[in-house]
Amino acid sequence: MKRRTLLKTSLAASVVMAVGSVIPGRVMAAYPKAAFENKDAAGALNDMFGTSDYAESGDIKIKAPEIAENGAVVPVQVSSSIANIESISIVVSGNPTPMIASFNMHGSEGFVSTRIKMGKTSDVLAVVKAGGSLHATRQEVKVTIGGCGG
Amino acid sequence: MSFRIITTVTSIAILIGMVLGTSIAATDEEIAEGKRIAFNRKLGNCLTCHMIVGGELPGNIGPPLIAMKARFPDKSALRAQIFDATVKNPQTSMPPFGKHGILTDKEVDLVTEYIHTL
Amino acid sequence: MRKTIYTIVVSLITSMIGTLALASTPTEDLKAFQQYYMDRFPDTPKSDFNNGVYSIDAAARETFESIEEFAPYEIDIEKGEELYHKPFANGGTYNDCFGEPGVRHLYPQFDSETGKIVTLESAINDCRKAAGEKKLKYKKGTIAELTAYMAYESRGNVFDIKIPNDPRALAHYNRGKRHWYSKRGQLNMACADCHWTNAGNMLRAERLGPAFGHMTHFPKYRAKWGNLGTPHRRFAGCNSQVRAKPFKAQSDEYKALEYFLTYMGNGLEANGPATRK
Amino acid sequence: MAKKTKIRAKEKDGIVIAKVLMSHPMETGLRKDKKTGKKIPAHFIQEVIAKAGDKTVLEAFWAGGVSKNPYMSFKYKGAKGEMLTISWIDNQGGSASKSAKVK
Repeated sequence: MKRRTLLKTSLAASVVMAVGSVIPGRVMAAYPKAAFENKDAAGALNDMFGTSDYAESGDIKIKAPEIAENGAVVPVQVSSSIANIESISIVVSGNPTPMIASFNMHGSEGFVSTRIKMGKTSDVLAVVKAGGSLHATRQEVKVTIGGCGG
Repeated sequence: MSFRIITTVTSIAILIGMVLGTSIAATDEEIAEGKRIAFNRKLGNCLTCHMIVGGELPGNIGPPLIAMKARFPDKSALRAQIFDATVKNPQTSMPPFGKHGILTDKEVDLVTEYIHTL
Repeated sequence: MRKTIYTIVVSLITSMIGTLALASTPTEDLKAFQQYYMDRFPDTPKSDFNNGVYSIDAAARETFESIEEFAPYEIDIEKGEELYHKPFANGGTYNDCFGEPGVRHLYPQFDSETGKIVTLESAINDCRKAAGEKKLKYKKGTIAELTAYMAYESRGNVFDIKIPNDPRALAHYNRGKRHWYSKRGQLNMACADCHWTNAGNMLRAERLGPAFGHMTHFPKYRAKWGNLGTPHRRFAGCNSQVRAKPFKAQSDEYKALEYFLTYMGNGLEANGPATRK
Repeated sequence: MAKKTKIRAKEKDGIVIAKVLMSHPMETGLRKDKKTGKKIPAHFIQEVIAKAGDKTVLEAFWAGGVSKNPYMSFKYKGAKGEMLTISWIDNQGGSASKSAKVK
């Protein structure tokens, strides 16, 4: 336990140094560690946004396979026509730590695409923060169990 | 063959502390255990090839496991098929679960009991 | 914990499966082999079989295409390009052996001097050996980065593997063919059980791919591996999955299997590297 | 191990579509080594920053749930010939930066 704490501190220090060298003059938000380590989807949203309340929105589209051939690489694309999007987050409730990625949009178009890991069949939740409130939509992705026995 | 079933079932019955009557009908526990083995990916892994009610995303290599009592009025014929399907059809894709020791004789018995209920 | 028991017994049923009896010639085999898959999947154009299972599964193809749009192996191609052109200690390069990098579609070859099968991977190590360099491991890593670049440079070229009328070449071919059709392992399954008899069927939620086109896209990046692998890495994986003892990468057995299976895909375009599940 | 990043950025009608591929193991810290049975330490990209010229156009925070050799795509208002710079840092202090011209 003690060793872990030490390790974490030294890692944090090196991260800060690395940021300083790679991204000069960076004035960005801090890494939302608690949200990414929370084992509960609502908890993670709460850590990230201070609330886990969101409005279901038809203006957010998720493109993801209905059945994932392999949970190690699941393409997920989120697009939204909502105005002034601050961030788009991807949350997988069935994963050990549901918060996967959060994109601060800095004025970019309401579109992100990435590839994520899914441990088992679960909903993919796309959360859009705009105008200070949360909007979300979800899609189930079935993760297949490999056919051949282990 | 039937002697083996009787001895195996008897020993299981003793193990789990149950009193076996003259009938060799499987207990609920045995059927549940058979189901566990049938669904387990490292053991029976039946769902890989067969549809079984209650099993998610089954394969379709083999026939759906339904109406098994009608298809196998004689339970020992079902057991023989699970034990070594190559006897009936040398080209079958079904692994010889008993003959190749994929399952123990006891496990083949339990899976047979479970499949026969479907 | 159950110990996996490797059954070495191979039950050989030569008369099994379809029209491919061992007595037929490679040309006859090829025709019957390709026709079988074209009949089975009439909606798939012949030239599309090099996309493996994605040639017959529209839903899975969407994911495949989404990943292929910017595939993880593109980084490996870049690494492979650097490796390929980096001179050896003696000043030589791979080009001295291969002439040009785009030669994926020309392998495996029968070498009439030695009577052996030369795969792209074995040719790379022969090239290194001749230059005084250390041999590379055969299943993944550097060798797959090199072949990823070479395969990429070969894209669009058509496979035309030759089986010369030489008893030694035919022996390799027949050995590979026998391997493919023979049941093996504790699960008693042949390559053909899944990829011939049951091609297109579902193994749980996984669709079994047709074998026509199995060899066009190596090295492949499997999501399961998280990196690139050579043909023999895949063969070993298949053998292990039926709980048979795998052969060694670049063993005569796997070289023969690669020779047979690549020949069966003659006429298809090289399209490696590619991603698979 | 070389840290490679590949960028493709194309402009159409004033919108740049950026596609980025990064070479990274993205270990969650939950996976066990098959041979030793020991947990593989967490090693994943935590933050990615995209800049068009000097302007930040996207900032991504990630956990180990993003796939190995991560891919991301996004769209922003931009022009041909501009530079797009992608920089990342991981939880072990590793980092990389790569620029490409918008086509």
